[in-house]
Amino acid sequence: MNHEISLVVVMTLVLLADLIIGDKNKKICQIASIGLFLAHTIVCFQWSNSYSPTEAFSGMYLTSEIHMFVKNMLNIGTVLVFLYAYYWNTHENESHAGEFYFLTLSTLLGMYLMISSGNFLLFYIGLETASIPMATLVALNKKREESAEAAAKYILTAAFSSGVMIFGISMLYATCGTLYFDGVSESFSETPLTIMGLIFFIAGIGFKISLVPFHLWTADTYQGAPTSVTAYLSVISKGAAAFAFMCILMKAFSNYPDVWKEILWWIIVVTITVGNLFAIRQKNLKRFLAFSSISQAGYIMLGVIAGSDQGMASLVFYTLIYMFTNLAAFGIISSIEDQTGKVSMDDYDGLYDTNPKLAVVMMLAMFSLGGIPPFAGFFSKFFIFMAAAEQGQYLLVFLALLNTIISLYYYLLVVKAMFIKKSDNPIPTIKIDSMSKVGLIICTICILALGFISPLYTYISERSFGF
Amino acid sequence: MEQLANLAPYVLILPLCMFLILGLFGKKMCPKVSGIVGTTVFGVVSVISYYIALQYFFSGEFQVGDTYQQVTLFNMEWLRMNQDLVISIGFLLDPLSAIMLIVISTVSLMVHIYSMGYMHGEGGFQRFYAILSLFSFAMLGLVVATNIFQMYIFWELVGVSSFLLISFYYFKHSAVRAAKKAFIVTRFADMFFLIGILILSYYTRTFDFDKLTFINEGHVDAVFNSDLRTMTFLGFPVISIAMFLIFLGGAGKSAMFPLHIWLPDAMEGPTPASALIHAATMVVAGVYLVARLFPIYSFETPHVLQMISYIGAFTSIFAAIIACAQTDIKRVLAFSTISQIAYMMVALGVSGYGGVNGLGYTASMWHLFTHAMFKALLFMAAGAIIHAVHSNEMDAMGNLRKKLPITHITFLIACLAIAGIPPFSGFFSKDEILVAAFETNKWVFAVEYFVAGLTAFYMFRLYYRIFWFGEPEEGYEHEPHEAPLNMTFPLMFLAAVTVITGISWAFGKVSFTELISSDFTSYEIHTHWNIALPSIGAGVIGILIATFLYLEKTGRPNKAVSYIKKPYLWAYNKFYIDEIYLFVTNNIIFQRICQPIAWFDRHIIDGFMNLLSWVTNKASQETKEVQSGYVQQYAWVFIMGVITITLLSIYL
Amino acid sequence: MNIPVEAYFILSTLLFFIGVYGFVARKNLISILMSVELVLNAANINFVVANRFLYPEFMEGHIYSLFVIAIAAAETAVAISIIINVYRQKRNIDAKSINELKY
Amino acid sequence: MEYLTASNIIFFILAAAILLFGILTVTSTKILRAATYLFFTLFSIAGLYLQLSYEFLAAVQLSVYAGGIVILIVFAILLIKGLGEDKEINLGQRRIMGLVAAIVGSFTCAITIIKFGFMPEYEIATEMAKSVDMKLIGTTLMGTEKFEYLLPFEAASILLLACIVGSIAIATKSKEVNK
Amino acid sequence: MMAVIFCVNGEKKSLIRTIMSIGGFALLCTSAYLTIQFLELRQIDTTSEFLFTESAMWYERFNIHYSVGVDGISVAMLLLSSIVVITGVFVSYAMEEKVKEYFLWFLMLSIGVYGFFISLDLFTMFLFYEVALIPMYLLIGLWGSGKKEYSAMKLTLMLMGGSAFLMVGIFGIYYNSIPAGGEGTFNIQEIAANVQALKAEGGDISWEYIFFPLTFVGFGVLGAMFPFHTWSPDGHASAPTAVSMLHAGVLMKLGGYGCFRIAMYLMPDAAQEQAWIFIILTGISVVYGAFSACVQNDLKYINAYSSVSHCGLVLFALLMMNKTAMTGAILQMVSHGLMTALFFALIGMIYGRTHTRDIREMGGLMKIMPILCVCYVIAGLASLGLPGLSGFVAEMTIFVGAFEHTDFFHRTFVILGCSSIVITAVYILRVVGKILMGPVQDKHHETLTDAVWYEKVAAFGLIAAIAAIGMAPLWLSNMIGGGIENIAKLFTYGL
Repeated sequence: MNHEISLVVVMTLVLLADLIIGDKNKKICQIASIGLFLAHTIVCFQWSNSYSPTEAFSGMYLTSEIHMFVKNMLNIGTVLVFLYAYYWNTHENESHAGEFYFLTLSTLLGMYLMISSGNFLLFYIGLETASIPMATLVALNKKREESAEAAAKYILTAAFSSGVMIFGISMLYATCGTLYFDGVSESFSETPLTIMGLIFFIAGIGFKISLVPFHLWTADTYQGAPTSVTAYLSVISKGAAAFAFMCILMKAFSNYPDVWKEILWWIIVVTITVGNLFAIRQKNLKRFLAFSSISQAGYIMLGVIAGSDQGMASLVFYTLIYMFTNLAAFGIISSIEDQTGKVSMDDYDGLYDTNPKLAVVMMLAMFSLGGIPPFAGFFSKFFIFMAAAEQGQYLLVFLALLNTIISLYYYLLVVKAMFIKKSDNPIPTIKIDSMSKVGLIICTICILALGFISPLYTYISERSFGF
Repeated sequence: MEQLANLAPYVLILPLCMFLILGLFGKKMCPKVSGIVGTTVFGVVSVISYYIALQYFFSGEFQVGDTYQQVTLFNMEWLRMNQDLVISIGFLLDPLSAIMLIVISTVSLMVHIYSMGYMHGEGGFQRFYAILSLFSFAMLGLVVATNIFQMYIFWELVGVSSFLLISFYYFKHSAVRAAKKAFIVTRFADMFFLIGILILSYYTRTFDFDKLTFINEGHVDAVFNSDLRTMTFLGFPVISIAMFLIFLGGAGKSAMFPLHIWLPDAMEGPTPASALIHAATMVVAGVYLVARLFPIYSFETPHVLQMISYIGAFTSIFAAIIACAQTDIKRVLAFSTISQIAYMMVALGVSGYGGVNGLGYTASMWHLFTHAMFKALLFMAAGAIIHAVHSNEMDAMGNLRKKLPITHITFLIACLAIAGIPPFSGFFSKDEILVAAFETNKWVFAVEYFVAGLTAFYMFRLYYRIFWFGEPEEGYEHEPHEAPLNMTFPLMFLAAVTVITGISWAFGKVSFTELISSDFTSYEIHTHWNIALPSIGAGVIGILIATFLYLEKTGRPNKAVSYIKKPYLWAYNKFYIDEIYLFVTNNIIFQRICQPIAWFDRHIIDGFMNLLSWVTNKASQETKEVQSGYVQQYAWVFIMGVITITLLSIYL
Repeated sequence: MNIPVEAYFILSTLLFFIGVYGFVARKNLISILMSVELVLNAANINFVVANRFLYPEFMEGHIYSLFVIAIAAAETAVAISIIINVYRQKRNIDAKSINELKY
Repeated sequence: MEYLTASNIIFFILAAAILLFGILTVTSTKILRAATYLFFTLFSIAGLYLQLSYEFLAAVQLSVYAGGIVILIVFAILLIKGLGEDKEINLGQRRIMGLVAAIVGSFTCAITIIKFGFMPEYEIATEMAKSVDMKLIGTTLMGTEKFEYLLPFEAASILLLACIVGSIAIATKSKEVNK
Repeated sequence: MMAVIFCVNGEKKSLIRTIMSIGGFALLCTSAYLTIQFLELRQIDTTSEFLFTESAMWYERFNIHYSVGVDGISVAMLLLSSIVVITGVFVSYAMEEKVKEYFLWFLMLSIGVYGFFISLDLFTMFLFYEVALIPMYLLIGLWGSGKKEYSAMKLTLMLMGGSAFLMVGIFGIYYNSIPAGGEGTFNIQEIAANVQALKAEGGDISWEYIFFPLTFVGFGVLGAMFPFHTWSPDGHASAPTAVSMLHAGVLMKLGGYGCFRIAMYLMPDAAQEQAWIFIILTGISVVYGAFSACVQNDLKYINAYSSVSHCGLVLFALLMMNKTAMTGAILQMVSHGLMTALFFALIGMIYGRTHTRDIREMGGLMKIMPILCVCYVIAGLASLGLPGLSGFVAEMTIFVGAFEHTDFFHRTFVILGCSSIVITAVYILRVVGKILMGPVQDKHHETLTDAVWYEKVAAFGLIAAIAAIGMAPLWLSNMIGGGIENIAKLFTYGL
């Protein structure tokens, strides 16, 4: 509970800060917000080791060390997003900077609840808390038409998908008689109606993780949203949803794994393939990363389908590394977009000649996303495939691996643009602000080092659970 | 023995060192120095090998009774394949290798000396000597090989040095083409040789000659057990296959039909090289190979031996006919070489094993020896002539007897020798071959008899065209003059050898049968005058016809040709064998195999990979309508996805 | 004789798919939003009916419906503000016209 | 005929009203009318809740949904200039797509639901229905025991706060907007 | 131990050429020292399978260790790599553009290669394998020539495709080799022991039949096995010289080494059962590559196809599954590595002067740059298997070994393989004849200069190595013999 309470306190303080000093000195207000959240992040680390009840509110709220780890992870990711957003907030989004922090934190709270929920109701509320304010975040960039369009698409699809999801939950309720996960787990039986409920439910959460065919909003929203929000959406929100999804499957549907494994199998194959196929043709980098993140979501689901403790460990590990990697990419994109307004892949031609450091970081991110050793992405991919292979899903792993070839192709396209192509009109040498710099440095270090720090994985895997 | 064993390695090491020194540092030496150094060192090598050979033959140390023993002077492990099969580099001394040592060192030394004059002033003089050293190294290594794989190793080295020498004038297209041809054709034959070795060694579990050819109670024993004799592959006995394939290797090097096509073209190389490699030494490697494995051929696969004799007979007459129609003097000599080597093959083919039965074997080796001498002589003389008139064509020559007296005399001696006129050495060796053939196979004998006549004819045609016949129409560019001493000395030396061996044989001073025989045991033979006389007759008739046609510049040759126009044209064009080869390589191998494969690779295999990427890209482009930008469609896909999954997982 | 509980569920199902139809077929964003309300209500009916007839001991479905209503309100508010935002920029809330972002 | 009890008839009427108004909501060509039909639909649903003796829920449905959301929507319609007068034109292709989804989907769901074979407990249901009073709802929402919902309640409050903040943030005309 | 040295070297950031060449030289010395040490230890009858082993726990959950060690085969491969790396450095001495980046990537490539050869752990091995692959993309894409972007992409993707196969194979091996009640391991030796134990207990080894082909194909792609070889011609043609050298010379050997060390060592039963499929494929690639090389006009294409043919022979020999043939395969790897590196180096030097690689546009270069051309001829002779040079030793060992199989199928393919030596002669001589000999084709070429010192160092170094192996092959074949025996004994006719 401490995470949530602390976060609520921080949120309140941020809101108050914005109210009291927001009009006079926006910078201080922003730094205060970031600082507060940073404090929260650090404090949370303390708790995750000392205090870990497993249940609160009589099973409404569940937690364990792995939950706390994931929450900490999300905190770190959010801090990074804040760092990147700082420039945007001080320049373009000055008038709504306070709201930005507050809304982001409230979605984070939603994710906390989603992860820790022990009941479909709390899960639903968490999910909505994570997605409705997100829509306003997406719409925050009021200068650009796309922002509003993206937000409209997002909120409508979100509403629709939450409708589908609660319809599914209602069916589960009708068949299982309870909304508590453990209760569902006990009374779950393999009947068509239950399966249908489950599928409707998966669709709802699949929307959040952007699994195919529930993914179509993703690209549009990512492209239209302010880059920091896109980063947040693609990493934090997705990671939290994936972990929550796995938790629910572990807790509520562990009795009949074959039922959802089969469904998931096809969803994974389609997700990875479609994500990759669509990514190939993208020219806008944000949109490109959107599709890339769809296929990454498919890889993350490999951990879910494994359903073992190893699956969970590798899922968390994957998400962690994916977070740093993708945030590195988004850090570059947002820096460049904020300062020059360029997001097209063609604009990145010859980036290495003008901005070598940015290009190298971007390249590391791309390689890591593509699963190239010795960068962290390789390790996470290896482990998640291993987790799936452990359950005998060799064919699935193989298909996923074939898809990594396609994904490598388009990641290399970015590398090619930056390093190999020459441009008549390259991006001028830009100086990125110190906040983003810190963020990028952290991400780069993590990309380079996380794979080699094996105790981290051991830590995660000791705390993971499966069935 | 000890002493020889100590000396033996130098036979191989010295030329190798010379090759390395001249090859690496030749650039920095002045040509003359390199020539002298090369020649001197090879002189030392010659001395050592003479010493070894003479010690072997005459010290008595290596003889048990009448039989010469095979001794291995040294043998070091070079590469171990498995427990049984070991490739060693060693020095095997027996009459066969001793004779070859003499032949090679003599001819090679002469060529070294000769080249000092012939190659004088040519670019790449040092290179030439380097390759000569390499060749000498390889050839010596080949003949002293203790195992068949060592032989193969040096076999290849000989091939490559031949290649390098033929392509000595690398800026000439024809030389490059000839070199390529020579190398590839022999390589092709070597492949069979290799496969033969592989088969043989697989079944006998050894490479070593002393095991392979070990004779025990009239059988090649120990390694050829009865299981092996009955073993077949595709219906043929494996041993026969192996031995035939090995022979094919030898046939390639020794230019047996139909693998002979490289040899005439190889004349593009410098003449001394032709003399050494393509007349005296390398080309007889095939003969040597068959002789080396003779016990196996003789005991295990007599039918292969018979095949060898037929192939030899055909090649000898075939080449002799072509030789009659050639106008390039080196080509005439080349075809003559083919024909003569085929003679030796025939001799081996008709030979039996042991004592007088092995007359063919002795004759073959004897002919090898004499032929090496006089053919090298002929080539060097031809070189001197070419040197004088700057052309290979007969038409550019004539009436040179006054201008090149030494060359003239030595050339004449060689011609008489090859034509089989006593008392020159060629007569005796050829005579023995005819005797052997007569005793075994009358058909082969008949062919060889005819060839003897033909040989005399074309050699004297050559002789008259060069030295008599009348000066060429357009005259000489500048007056031809005799070559310097370092070129004429080898001529005289070899002529002397030709004469002396012949005479000493005639007077019974040296009997070849004492030195070399199929079982290394000496035996006695006598000149069979009943065969010798007709063969002299054939030679004389050939000479007379040539005299009639070519002594003076008359219209007779053309007239004669007009009688046999078609055959003449065929012979002149070497029976179009080259064209057939060209057709096969260009039109079939390149056009029908290589091009389609390359096309297949680019378009089908590579195309498939490109197709994959194209399909992926295309699929990506085609599916973009799914992402139409309409939120309602998104919802539709969403709900249809849900329904589809439901239907699939519940009702399927 | 009571109405079978399935009848309620089928009622809600029909309502749900009416909503789906509306979402897919309507022209402007506000109509789409209204269709979403129908979808949410369909789910609500399910919860209430299941609670009433199948599992009446506890008030899970009942409470769930209450929350759904609350959240639906919040969602609608946000959606409408976004739609107004769209309208400000495009002067138009036609669902067809918001497809700048595609492919 | 045994179905024709009073409550059943009420159910049939309500069900018919719900479906009818629902269909009208999604098909009417004038958007303001559609909003009105939506109001009626929600109203009928509230009636259904009442019939199931969830008075509080019905009240919430009426006040929040019919009273709040529909009014919000109507405001929006009126705010957006000219929209109220615009004719809604359904697009052929969309309609077909929607129909396909709706028909296939409802058949699938309906069949699945019917096949399940629910075991309703009407007696207990009627029994329990009487005990649902405001106090119970209050304690349930505020309790921390099992089947009590303090945490979701608080979470929902934060959600509402966030939504308010967010809505305000994006709905206010920022100074720079000058597209 | 070795790895530390390599890694330290890799992390030197101040990359000017001298440091590179000193580093490369240090590397060579280290390898040579290692070789000597190794031979000494073997001399005094150290019988353990691997020497200089180090092991450190890495990922505990999966029992992944960072464990390294060498046997004769890896020592040979390391030696090869060091030679090729240092000559590669010398060859790219004149590199002008983005030198630092170039050498950084080059080093990364070398680290991958070294790491691969010393790894005893499947995971680290795979890691290094991929580390070695990816620098190729940028090396070709940035510093290459011709249609470099296409080639680089194709090469990377195809090799990654191979590693996709491989990864599934590795998972399969890992999970199926877990002994009953025991813990899975990535250690190659332990896996091999587990698999043998499993077999001895009569356990189910049918999984081998699925994962052997996957693994073999996975490595086979890198070993340019037909029909997965098409990355090779384009890739090599477009790569900068030193990269071609390292790639063809060392990286392609990763394929053969992997097939040997992983696919065949860990799954010997399936290897025996399914060898025939791959014998057909590799047999085809031997002949097919040679025939294709005959009609190419680009020097690098010729050499690339020749590599296909030669590397096909490596795999072909491995599949013969007896000690002699396998020894031949390893010898062929070393030999081909050296001579193809020499080839590419020379082609690069020639190209650097004439600015064309089309053999139709060149001629008579022997006159203009004799040293380079003589080196080229030597390389060609090595390639066509001239005794005294390394190619001969390798090929003969392979053929002798391959001949141990008496059945019709094997015999046919061995003879097919033998025929490649003739075809090799054809295309080598074709090139030699066309570009080195004959009259000078292009007047502009006459002003060109011969090799400069660093080029000479590179070429002579390689030639010396080739000749050293060719003249005295016994020590090398003895050195690798021990390693091979360990694997060969798993097969029916292995020893």
